[in-house]
Amino acid sequence: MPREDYQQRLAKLQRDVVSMSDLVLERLTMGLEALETKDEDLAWRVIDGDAEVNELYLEIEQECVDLIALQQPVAGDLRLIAASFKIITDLERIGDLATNLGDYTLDAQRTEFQQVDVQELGGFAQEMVEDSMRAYKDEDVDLCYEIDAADDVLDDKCERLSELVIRDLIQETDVDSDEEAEVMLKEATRLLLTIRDLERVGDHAVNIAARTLYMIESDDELIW
Amino acid sequence: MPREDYQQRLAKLQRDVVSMSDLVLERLTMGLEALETKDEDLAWRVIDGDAEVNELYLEIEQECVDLIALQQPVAGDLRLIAASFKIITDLERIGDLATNLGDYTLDAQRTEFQQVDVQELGGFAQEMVEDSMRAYKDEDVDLCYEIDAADDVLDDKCERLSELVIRDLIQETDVDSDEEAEVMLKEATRLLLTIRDLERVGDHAVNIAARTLYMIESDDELIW
Amino acid sequence: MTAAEAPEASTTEAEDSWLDVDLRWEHLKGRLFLAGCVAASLFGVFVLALLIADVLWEAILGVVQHDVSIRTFLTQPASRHADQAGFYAAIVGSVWLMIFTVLLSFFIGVGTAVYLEEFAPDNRWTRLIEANLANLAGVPSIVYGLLVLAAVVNFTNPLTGGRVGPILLAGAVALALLITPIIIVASQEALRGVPDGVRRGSLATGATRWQTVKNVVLPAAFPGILTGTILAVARAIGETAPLIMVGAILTARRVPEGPFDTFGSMPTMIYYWADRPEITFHYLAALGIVVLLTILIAMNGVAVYLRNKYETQQ
Amino acid sequence: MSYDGNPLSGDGVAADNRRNRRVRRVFLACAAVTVATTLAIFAVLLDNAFSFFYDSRLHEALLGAAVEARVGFVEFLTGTRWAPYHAYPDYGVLPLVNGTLMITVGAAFISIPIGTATALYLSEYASPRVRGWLKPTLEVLAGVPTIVYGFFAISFITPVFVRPFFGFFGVSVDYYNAFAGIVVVGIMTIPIVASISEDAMNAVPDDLRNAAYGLGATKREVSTHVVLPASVSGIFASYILAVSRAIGETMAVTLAAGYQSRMTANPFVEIQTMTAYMVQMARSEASIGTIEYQSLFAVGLLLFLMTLAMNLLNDWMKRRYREEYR
Amino acid sequence: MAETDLDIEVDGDEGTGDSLETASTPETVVSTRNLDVWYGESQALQSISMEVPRNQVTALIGPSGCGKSTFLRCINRMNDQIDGCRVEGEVRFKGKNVYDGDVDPVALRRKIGQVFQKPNPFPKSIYDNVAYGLKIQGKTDDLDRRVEQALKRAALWSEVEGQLDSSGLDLSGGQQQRLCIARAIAPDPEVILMDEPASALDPVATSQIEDLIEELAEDYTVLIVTHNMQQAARISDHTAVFLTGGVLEEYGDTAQIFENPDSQKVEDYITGKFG
Amino acid sequence: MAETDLDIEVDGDEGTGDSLETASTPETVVSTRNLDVWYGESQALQSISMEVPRNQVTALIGPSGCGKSTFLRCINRMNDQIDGCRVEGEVRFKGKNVYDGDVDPVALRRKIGQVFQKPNPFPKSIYDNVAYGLKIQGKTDDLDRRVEQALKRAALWSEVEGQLDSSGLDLSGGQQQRLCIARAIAPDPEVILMDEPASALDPVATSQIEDLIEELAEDYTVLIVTHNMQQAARISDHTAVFLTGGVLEEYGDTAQIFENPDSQKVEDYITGKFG
Ligand SMILES: Nc1ncnc2c1ncn2[C@@H]1O[C@H](COP(=O)(O)OP(=O)(O)OP(=O)(O)O)[C@@H](O)[C@H]1O
Ligand SMILES: Nc1ncnc2c1ncn2[C@@H]1O[C@H](COP(=O)(O)OP(=O)(O)OP(=O)(O)O)[C@@H](O)[C@H]1O
Ligand SMILES: [Mg+2]
Ligand SMILES: [Mg+2]
Ligand SMILES: O=P([O-])([O-])[O-]
Repeated sequence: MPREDYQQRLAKLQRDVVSMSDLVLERLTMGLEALETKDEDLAWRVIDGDAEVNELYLEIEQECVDLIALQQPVAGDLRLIAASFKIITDLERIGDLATNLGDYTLDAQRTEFQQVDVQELGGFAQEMVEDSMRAYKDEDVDLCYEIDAADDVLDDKCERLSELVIRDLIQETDVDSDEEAEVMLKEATRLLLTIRDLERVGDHAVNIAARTLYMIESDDELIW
Repeated sequence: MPREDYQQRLAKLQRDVVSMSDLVLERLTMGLEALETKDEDLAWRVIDGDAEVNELYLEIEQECVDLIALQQPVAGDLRLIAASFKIITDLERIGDLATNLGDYTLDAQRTEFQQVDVQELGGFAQEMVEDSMRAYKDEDVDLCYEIDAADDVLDDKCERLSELVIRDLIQETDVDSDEEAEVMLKEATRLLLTIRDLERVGDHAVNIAARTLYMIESDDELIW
Repeated sequence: MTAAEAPEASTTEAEDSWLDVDLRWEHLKGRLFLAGCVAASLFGVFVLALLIADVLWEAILGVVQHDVSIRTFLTQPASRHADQAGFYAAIVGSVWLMIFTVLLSFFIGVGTAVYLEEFAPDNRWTRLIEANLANLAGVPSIVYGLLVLAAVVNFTNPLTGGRVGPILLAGAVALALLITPIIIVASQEALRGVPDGVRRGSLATGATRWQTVKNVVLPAAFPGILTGTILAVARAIGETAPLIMVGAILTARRVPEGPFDTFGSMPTMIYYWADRPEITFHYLAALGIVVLLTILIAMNGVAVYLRNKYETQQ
Repeated sequence: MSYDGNPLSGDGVAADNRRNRRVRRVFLACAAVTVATTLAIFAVLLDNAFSFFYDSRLHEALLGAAVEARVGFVEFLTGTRWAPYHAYPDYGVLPLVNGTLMITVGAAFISIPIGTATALYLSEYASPRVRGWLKPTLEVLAGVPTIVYGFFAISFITPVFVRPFFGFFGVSVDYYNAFAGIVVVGIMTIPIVASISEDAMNAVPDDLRNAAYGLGATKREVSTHVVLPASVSGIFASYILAVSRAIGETMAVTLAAGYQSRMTANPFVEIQTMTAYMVQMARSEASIGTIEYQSLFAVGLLLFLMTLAMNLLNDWMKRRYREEYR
Repeated sequence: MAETDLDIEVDGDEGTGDSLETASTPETVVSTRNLDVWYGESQALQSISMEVPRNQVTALIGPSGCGKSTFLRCINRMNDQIDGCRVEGEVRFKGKNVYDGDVDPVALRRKIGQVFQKPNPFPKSIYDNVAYGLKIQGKTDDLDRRVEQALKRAALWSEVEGQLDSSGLDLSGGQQQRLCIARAIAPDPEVILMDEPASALDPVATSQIEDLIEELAEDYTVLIVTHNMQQAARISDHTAVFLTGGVLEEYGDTAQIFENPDSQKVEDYITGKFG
Repeated sequence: MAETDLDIEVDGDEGTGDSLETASTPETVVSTRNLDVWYGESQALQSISMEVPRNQVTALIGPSGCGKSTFLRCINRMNDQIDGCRVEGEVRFKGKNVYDGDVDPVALRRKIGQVFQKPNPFPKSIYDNVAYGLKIQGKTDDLDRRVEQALKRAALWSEVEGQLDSSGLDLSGGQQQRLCIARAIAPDPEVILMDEPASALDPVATSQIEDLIEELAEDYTVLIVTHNMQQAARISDHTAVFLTGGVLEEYGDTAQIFENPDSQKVEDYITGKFG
């Protein structure tokens, strides 16, 4: 088959994107774990790990540009490159969100609002990202649509949790001191932001699915 | 000069990106105004206007793909297209953030926290986006660096305002009822999210600047 | 070319392993081979020089030693007496022959070439004509003479019993038959030299075949056709055998008065003189050759001039 | 919008087309003349040669004239004595064929090696400047009328070169001798070999030479390994053409080699070729219809058939090399 | 042009062939229906049905020997010049089957200009080159203006203005090709056929020709064969992909063909996975 | 290859020419220094200084007539064949100036193979084609194995295995070109020069040749001239851009040249704004 080297580079591009997603997902897991266990070391590792993601991001982006500049891709090949070009932006953003989780771990005591199950939410969002990358890797159309549906579930979950946090906050108005109140408020804020961040992780998963769908079928239904 | 049609399409692409940014900025202005004036009509217009941005986004993206598939761009031309391809993602996201502002208008009463000057913050973020698009249009390297610097200022502002909100909330613990408390909390949440959104607008402006810098000088300093 | 001799002590380590090939023997063989080729090439030149020198030498000998008058030679017809013999009638005969030969062969030659190159479908008949042409071009000239002798000269009118006889026109027919294939081949070459793209360009513009040929192809090929024709006529003018077969008068004592008159010509005259045992006639032959060659060189000069002009135009 | 009628016809076009067809017919007629020529040669030669063998023309025979055998085919083709004027005439054509072949083969030994080497030099070695004068010079050699070569033979080759040189070795050389004929015919066919071979060599694409040079071949290797094999059919075509020309060559051999028909392999004696006999016959006073006179056509026919065979062979060869590099 | 490119409607029905009953909509200038072409015994085109829209550039691409040139030659019946070439099916020019008995190919070619692979100016002056078609076709009124017009349209006028009398052969390759284009458009045909018009030119001349083709499409219908896929992508509005065996595998909007072809074979061909 | 592409170090100092004192680093096989070439009175190359790295593909691109072929011919002294061609400056092959008096061009060419624009197999059998270079260079031991080896490297073995005795001219264009590559690499040269090796081929054959060139770069240093910018982009590691007048305008890593050239002229040339 002609243009072997080029085909190999395309395959490698796809692999690289997948390994970037692995890296990002790993950091997301670590971020969630750090939040859960209040493990500052882990949090630092998440935060410092962002550099690696960013590097990989730049490298893959460069490879996309190289491929476009040097190989004149068309049709499916071009769609793969364009999808990868966009997907890595989402992955990078998910990486940033993981960094946020690390940040929250460092700032927060995480003593209040035990009833808010961030882990479950995080797990759900993470699964969406995993699914989207699986769709990308396996060029699975159905999965793309599933992810879009899952996002609605996630959004619901987030809304309910946010309400829960606020309701909790109101119910626990009997704080001892201003300091304590401040801590609690900050805690609540952080929690709300965490929820928001996880919701965004889901959004990015949908983006990835949308791009993947476009790549496979050149169907822009999910891209808004 | 050869390839006239192609050159014209490139110029038009750049113009289209700029007009997309105009559209997005206009919606940002409208969103801020809606928040300020609690004008629900305006808010709805902002929210509904998102469709237009998304359409333009898809159209420009398609044109980028067309240009890559059909015209085999290299060097500066390719960098322009790649930059546009990424920048419109940022613009679209800014458009979404404007939509958020509309949403907040609808939900919120905006009676509390008068001292938090969201308008000033919004104006600042908006200016950053304008600058970044000017840099893109005029291929202005210095401006790109300025925007990066401005983002630090914006981040500072946001942090200070967030603290302010939380402090306010604590100081005003003497709420009459649970309902009132809930309203106030929701208000605070929304305000915090607004601040967070405006901070993100600034981030996107930096992204645009970074892309522009890369386009002009192929210098990836600002891209993280 | 003495890489192998490694003149200086090797300086860098790269140079040690550099082009470790011994080619002395190869180069020696090459030089010997070249020497052979050059010698062969010069042989032709050498012979030509000898030939010209010989002819000139004999002609000068004739003029200087045997008092052959150049003036008499150029203005008098042939004669039994060497001192009165001239070349005039032969020259005129050859000029007449040339004119009729061109008239008879040019249009048929060019027409055939145009037909074959521009109109003919690629079928068996066309291929037959082409093959036939290649063959005609190789038929010995004497055979054409034989053909005309039997078909024209000996043609006897069944009614009057009158025989056509060895007339000038018969000679011209023989020469025309002889050079028509040459003109055809030269014209074909010239027509082929016109790029096919030009033809298709014209046809695609909506021109008919003939419009294409007339307006584009023939103007472009004309210099080539003309050159070929001149060279062919130059060939005809030196031909002897067909004229002898046709029955040309070997001793041209009389200027022919028209195409139906008997005739002599330069080459037959030369043959006659050269074949005579008397030495003086020999010198006359040499002088005749000088005249003949002069005319030939002039014609070739014109052809070369035309060709060069044409080639620079392309 | 619909397009009615035929948008694709017009009066101007029809007139142009009619003219085109007329012109085409005229040119076809021209081409027919060339075919007629060949047919005429065949017809006339056969017709007259028939009367050499059977005492009446072929067409007369076909029309019912009496046929009486005069000379047998076998006698003609195998007889070793050619003496038409003798009191006891013999019509064995072999001595004439012998003369012709002697000249032809001898000439080939001169023209083939020299012509091929010249062609190689011209196409592979000569600088444009050298080529610029050498090639026209050879063309002049080809353009010199045969009668001039004949003169050259009897005024120079025989007296100045052949007789003194071989005389020195004790060989007696006739005034007319085959050797002089061989030399001049050899010389005059050099340009044929050189020019057609060179064409064939030039037809070898430069790419091919460069390929060999690029592999580190020397010039000689390029010439002998690449150019020669690649143009071999064209070169052979030139040889055949040269031979064909030598067979049909008339005046030079008539003047150089003489009028004495004999079966011999000695190149230093007078011989007679077929063409020389025909010239001799045409000059004679024999009257039309006599057996001597009709022998002209029998020999002519044989000559024609020999050259025809050569030409067909040449044509076949030429076609092959033309097709090789398209 | 960019805008137009975004708006083009793909004629999506050419594959079916059934809708051709009402053959010539105003938009279609040349259409073929079940066109088969044989050279002797071997079939070069197989049942090609295709509609070429007016005033657009339609590119024909495909591997070597797939019949692109053959298809082009069918349209102005230049195939008539080739012995052993046999055509079946219909080629309609403005609704009329050009292979009908009453169609004169010479007249047809006066409506359909052609530009060839190698620039082939006549060995005449620049002026005479352009005027040639006009003279042949008897359009000799106002000759100078028409010649100037054609040269201007071919973007050559400014370069040759002062030297109309010099030979067309003295021009550079790219200029010669533009001269040939001027010659083809001078008698004002409706369709221009081009068989790899830039393959003998260097990149700069090529891109001039490409620009010119895009401009010509404002006034003419242009059909262009090219070996260069990128060239087809750059300049054409519609692309027809022929594949080996003389099959029209896919025909549609150029952007669609190059971004998202329907046929997997076409995808493989344009991404270079072919063969 | 993708990884390599990302890691390549650009030799950034070829412009200065001063660092050439210590000419042959192990990485540089061919280098030129202030190379000027004239044809008669007209200068075809102006002061070219450039270093060609070992075992990589270096592409030469530029507008027509800018001297790419001339440069290539200087390296194996094929310019010696051209009358009126005069060379000044240095062309170093493994540190030795090939224009030194004691260098035999015939010997030089045995170390530097060449592949031409049009496939030019000898009219001999496939086997003899490949064996030719080996024979004249006296490398006749183990001939069969060497021939097989070369054909395998040229990715032709599987296609011609059973028909080594049939003529090289019977192959298709792309196969012929691979045969020529096999012929060039059979005597195991160190450098292979290619002057537009795919320009006479159709796209499929072209992309086979391109693949092959990339593979060859593992064992040989490949210098390739191409008119096709995209081709240079696809297959080369380094690109040298020549511009009209015989100037080496920019030389560097291919990705850098095509994404972010230093010279504005190069940018204009590769984006097609040139001329
Ligand atoms: N004059 C002819 N005689 C016989 N067969 C022909 C002739 N012209 C073309 N063919 C055959 O018809 C088929 C199609 O040829 P055509 O020239 O149309 O292909 P193409 O697509 O134009 O190829 P290319 O891209 O090489 O120009 C080929 O198989 C070819 O061999
Ligand atoms: N044999 C020659 N004699 C005279 N001038 C020559 C010769 N070969 C090339 N030139 C001139 O030298 C210059 C460079 O030619 P060269 O062939 O090296 O260019 P190129 O870049 O290879 O062009 P192309 O892309 O057209 O092959 C041109 O101006 C050309 O006219
Ligand atoms: Mg074709
Ligand atoms: Mg070149
Ligand atoms: O750009 P976002 O991180 O807000 O999705």
